[in-house]
Amino acid sequence: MTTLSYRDAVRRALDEELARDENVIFFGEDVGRSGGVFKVTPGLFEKFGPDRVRDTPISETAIVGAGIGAAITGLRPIVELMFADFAAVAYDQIINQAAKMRYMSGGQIKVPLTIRMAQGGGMSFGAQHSQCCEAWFMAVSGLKVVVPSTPADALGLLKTAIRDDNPVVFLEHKALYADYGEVPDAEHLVPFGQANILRAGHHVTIVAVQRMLRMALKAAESLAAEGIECEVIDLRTLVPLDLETVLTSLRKTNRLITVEESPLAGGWGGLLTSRILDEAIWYLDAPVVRVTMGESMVPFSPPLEAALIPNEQHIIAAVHRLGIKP
Amino acid sequence: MTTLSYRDAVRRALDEELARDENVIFFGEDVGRSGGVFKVTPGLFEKFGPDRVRDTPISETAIVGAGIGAAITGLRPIVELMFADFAAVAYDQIINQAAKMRYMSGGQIKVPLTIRMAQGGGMSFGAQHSQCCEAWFMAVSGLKVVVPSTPADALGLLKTAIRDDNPVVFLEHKALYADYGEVPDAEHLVPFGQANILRAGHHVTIVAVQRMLRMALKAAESLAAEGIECEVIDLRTLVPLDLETVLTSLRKTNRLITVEESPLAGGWGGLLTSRILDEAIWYLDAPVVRVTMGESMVPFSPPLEAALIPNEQHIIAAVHRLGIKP
Amino acid sequence: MLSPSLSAPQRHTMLRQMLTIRAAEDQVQTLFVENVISGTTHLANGQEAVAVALAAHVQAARGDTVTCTYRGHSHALALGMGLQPFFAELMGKAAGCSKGKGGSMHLTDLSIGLIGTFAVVGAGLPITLGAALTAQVKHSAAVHFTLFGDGAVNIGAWHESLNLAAVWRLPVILICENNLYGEYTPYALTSPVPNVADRAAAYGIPARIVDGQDAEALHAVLLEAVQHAQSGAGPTLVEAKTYRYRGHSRTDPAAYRPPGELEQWLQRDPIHILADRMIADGQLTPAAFDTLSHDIDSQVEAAVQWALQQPYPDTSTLYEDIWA
Amino acid sequence: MLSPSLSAPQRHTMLRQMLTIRAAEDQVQTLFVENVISGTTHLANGQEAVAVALAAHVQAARGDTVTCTYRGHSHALALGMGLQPFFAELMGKAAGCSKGKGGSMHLTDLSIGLIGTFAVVGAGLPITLGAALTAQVKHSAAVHFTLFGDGAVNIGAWHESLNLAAVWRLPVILICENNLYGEYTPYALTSPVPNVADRAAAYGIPARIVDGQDAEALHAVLLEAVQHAQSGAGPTLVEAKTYRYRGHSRTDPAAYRPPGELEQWLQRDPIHILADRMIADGQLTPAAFDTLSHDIDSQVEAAVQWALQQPYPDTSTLYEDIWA
Ligand SMILES: Cc1ncc(C[n+]2csc(CCOP(=O)(O)OP(=O)(O)O)c2C)c(N)n1
Ligand SMILES: Cc1ncc(C[n+]2csc(CCOP(=O)(O)OP(=O)(O)O)c2C)c(N)n1
Ligand SMILES: [Mg+2]
Ligand SMILES: [Mg+2]
Repeated sequence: MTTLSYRDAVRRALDEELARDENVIFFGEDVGRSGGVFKVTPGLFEKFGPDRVRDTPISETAIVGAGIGAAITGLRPIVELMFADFAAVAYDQIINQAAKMRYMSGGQIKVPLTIRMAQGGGMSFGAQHSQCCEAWFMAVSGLKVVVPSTPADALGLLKTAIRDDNPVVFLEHKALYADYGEVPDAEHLVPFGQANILRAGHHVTIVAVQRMLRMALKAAESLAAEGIECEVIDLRTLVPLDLETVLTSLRKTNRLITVEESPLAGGWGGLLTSRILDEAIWYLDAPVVRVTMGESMVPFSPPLEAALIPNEQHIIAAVHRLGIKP
Repeated sequence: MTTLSYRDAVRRALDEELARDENVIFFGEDVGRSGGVFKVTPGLFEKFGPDRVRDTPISETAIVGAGIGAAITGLRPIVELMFADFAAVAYDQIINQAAKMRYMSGGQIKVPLTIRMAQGGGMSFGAQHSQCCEAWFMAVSGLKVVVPSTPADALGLLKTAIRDDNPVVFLEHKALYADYGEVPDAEHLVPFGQANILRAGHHVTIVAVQRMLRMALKAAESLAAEGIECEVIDLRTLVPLDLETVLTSLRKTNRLITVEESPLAGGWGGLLTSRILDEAIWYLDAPVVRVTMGESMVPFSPPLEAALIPNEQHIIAAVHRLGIKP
Repeated sequence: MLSPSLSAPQRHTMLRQMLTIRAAEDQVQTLFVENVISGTTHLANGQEAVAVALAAHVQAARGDTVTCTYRGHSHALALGMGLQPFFAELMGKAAGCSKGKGGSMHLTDLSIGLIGTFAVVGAGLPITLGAALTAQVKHSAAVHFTLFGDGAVNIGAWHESLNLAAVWRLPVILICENNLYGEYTPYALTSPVPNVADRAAAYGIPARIVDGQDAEALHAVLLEAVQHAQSGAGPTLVEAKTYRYRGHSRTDPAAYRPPGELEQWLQRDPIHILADRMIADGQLTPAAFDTLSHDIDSQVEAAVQWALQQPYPDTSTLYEDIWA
Repeated sequence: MLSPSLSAPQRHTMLRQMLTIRAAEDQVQTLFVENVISGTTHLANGQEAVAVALAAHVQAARGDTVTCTYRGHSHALALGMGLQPFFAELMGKAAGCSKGKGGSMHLTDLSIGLIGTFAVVGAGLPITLGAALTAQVKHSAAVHFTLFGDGAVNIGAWHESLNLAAVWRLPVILICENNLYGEYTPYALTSPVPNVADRAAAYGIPARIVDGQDAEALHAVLLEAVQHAQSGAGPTLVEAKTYRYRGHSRTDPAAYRPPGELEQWLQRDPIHILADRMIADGQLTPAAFDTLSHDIDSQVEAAVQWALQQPYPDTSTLYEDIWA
């Protein structure tokens, strides 16, 4: 085991996969010579050279499109879109082209493309640099959507993404880049579609990812002092979605809270709860509470932003609202 | 009352609003001289002239952006994006700019912009010309999302959209253009946020919009013959969402089915069911069933497309699955 | 420019391909009117020379690829898509090139280098860049072609693609089929410069304007472009001045055309330009031309009949081909 | 080009504005380092001449508008945004120009014609087109300005906007602040032509390259462009060659710059170019310059102190300003 930051875990994954397979290439704005805006990728340009690690013009549509074309013709490109919010300028290439080309070609085409971007708030970046964008990509079929929460998962899921034969939207949370965690020294792959139970409990199931997971764990810690035991689940990937782990937990707790860093209409909680409602309504002893940002944009002002994004207090309030007692 | 097609109802709304307010302008690809790809807008160019009704280059980003800028500076533009699927190439302007500018400016800016587009399948247009795209716009806050199902609503909701001071995504269903219906002769405005109960019943509440509403009504008709009475609700607008009407119905039926022309992860049913689950779980006597397209793209092949998109049979099966008896 | 004439066999191939495309698309129109083909379709009658000149240069075995637009029947057939999978696809049959899932606007056949015909304007260009990137990274001699219309040059993807192709000196050939209209709107209403080629200077890349009705002239210009790309010098923009005889798509009667315009272009039909030249050069007789046309019509007719008899895909295939 | 010199009062205004911008941005940097301002910021030290030349032409009362980029402090202040709402906004205070909801990258003040500083590269251009469309439809004399960097010219929105502005002959002035870098990447790595202005021909519009450090030269070029727009002749592309002294944003030490480059540009500081000229023309003395600088520093300092004392917005305002 080594202690690694989330940032360095991402870099290690890129480094290992670039070294492992010469078909892996990587490009995006400022990712090469200067190591990226989030300082995630220094050294790769020097190590793998200008053919395989490239700086691009500010042309997200061309970046994603070139990634698709390279993927179709035998490479395994990783492209970076910097802030996830910018995926909006390349949205057609992502959701209409990358996601659908295999289907439209009757299975002839495969698109082993990884699209990396940094999402999320909490850093006073304002409304256009702070969004959690999972819902944009989940709205269509054909894209795997990955949301690593820990350094080990950032490493293991990114390596899996690069090896996957499908287009993968890989959403790093920018507020986690400086988080440290234990990472195996040996090759580490984390399969898609396996949620992770980070804390066991029997009073309520709390499902979250990324920065909200941190909040959920803090809330669970506080609640434990009151004698309320929360089961905290990290979904890890949203497509594919590991419903089974959530259902198993629900069979025990009979209560569900989701914590989402997005507007109510734009999170993954609607999908999750509707699936549970279809398959397992009888397990529920209480309303499902989605702790979200409501109807909102992300304000710049630090205290406003802090009030908007779900935190420990919001989660504790939700648990109390459900009337959960020790 | 006059009988009008959905297509002509849209044109009447445009015509009336262009005539009523000289600040209303309208532009898009081929909408002027040739009356539009869906033949919705003939005559407007001739009537209102090239200043107010304009053909544009194939530049959706510039079209939406110009609509935003004109809206901010005092006009009430309507822009057309033809197939809703193409909104993907202008996604940034829609969700990052139009939707957020008022908020980011602390309320200084208003964006009275209507973005019209034609969505939906059932016409063998393939994967990139058949999507229902509501979820793309609901994923962020700041956009009203309107989904008219009848000629009268197409007229009344579009007029309301044009007069609204916020950006409105107005989604016409292309398979409904040739549908006829009664439309008031007098000025007709339909307010946003008021769902419509199209058929009363007490066994189950079926919520749908647009082409799926037609399917729901057919299913309700068939089920009535079995003695099962469905309450069929047309949401009309997804943002704002009239939860109250659905809840009132649920208090009576205690069972909910949604019918959505989209993949499971990309419909409005997840939001709806999660809100009901939070506010009214105790009204539910059965799982909520979402009748959707599952995980899928829209195939070209007519029999495949027909099998994919929810129809009367799928809905009847869902009702039976819930074990509803006369 | 006086283009060097091609050999008799090369000319025969191009003639045969153009006749095949013409006959096939005429059948498509009929099948549409008869409701055997549903949805929409975009025919290229009049533009066949571009497709066959292109096809003469594409070597799938070398790794070459092509992307084009929804108006892509001509390119697919010229590149070598069989008439059977072609018609089957348009009818939504299981035997279609894309198992019926694509349809007229989404033809793919990787075995002939056809990545796809793209239904979103401009979407194919950046994808061809990626294919060219593969060639560059792998140091292969493959050349990559992307086709688009005169209306497509105003969409952002077009610009980003020309720029990136230029900056990275990618082995790409960008072919504009300038048929004077984007849907129903004439070029001059949407573009402020007389030629699409006038925009190449903005990217520092060479551009050539060529008679889009003359398959041989096109062939020569594309040859230069291929050599330019293979030399490592990067992309070339080729603007073929051409015309579509029919409306934009099947519902369009093309009422926006000035009177006489169609008739003028019919005078310069690409099939007849080549055939006449071959007759003048003693490589073809009018009788042989008729026989050839007749043969091709029969082949096309046979393929249609075959496709008509094919089954639709089983609905069990609905959720297949989503994930690799 | 020999630009006609401006009057002494005009020069004084520009000098004062440049000094204000410089002093304010120096304070911004300090406040960042002290963590009083959070998030990110993009300073324009060295580029002030563009902002003040622009401001001399913008008449909000006539309906003129401006959009610029996240590197927009200079434009906001030159156009007349008060130092108090400016600093308050950057600190996220309720008294900010956008009630603290926008921040450094999203400054809006409609009373001075500032629609916004846009954080997505290229997003402001089409929005300015719309403002110009209003002017055209209403037959007003308003002129609309949009500013962008050298890196922005490769994004689709830029292309679509230049084309539409040209086709519709909109009263728009497109100003490129070419500061040699887009983030950390030099212009030549991402653009294949030497000047941004070289692209104007692709849209059939006039372009002017101008010394971006010389406020008067900029003023003259913009005057021409304004007259061109008001005559109904449409847009002009103006490329100002300039330089930012600091890195791209606060976290960037600008290690990618070749040694000596910054020093060379510091020799051509826009404030000193104008001040020296005024001194040579007898319109300013070194002592008066020092007094002016000092006065401005005090004003800026006072505004900072004021803003520091302002309250943060109440969390009850969180869900306000979403809907009109
Ligand atoms: C992004 C996008 N916008 C609009 C359309 C609708 N559309 C389909 S074809 C077409 C015209 C294209 O004209 P051109 O590029 O000249 O090609 P041609 O059809 O003449 O071959 C348009 C506007 C589309 N498919 N994609
Ligand atoms: C669409 C988009 N892509 C990427 C970014 C990230 N980004 C912010 S500024 C910038 C560089 C812009 O350079 P330039 O246009 O030269 O302006 P400058 O910062 O030099 O003033 C980039 C890439 C963005 N904001 N928006
Ligand atoms: Mg055309
Ligand atoms: Mg720059």
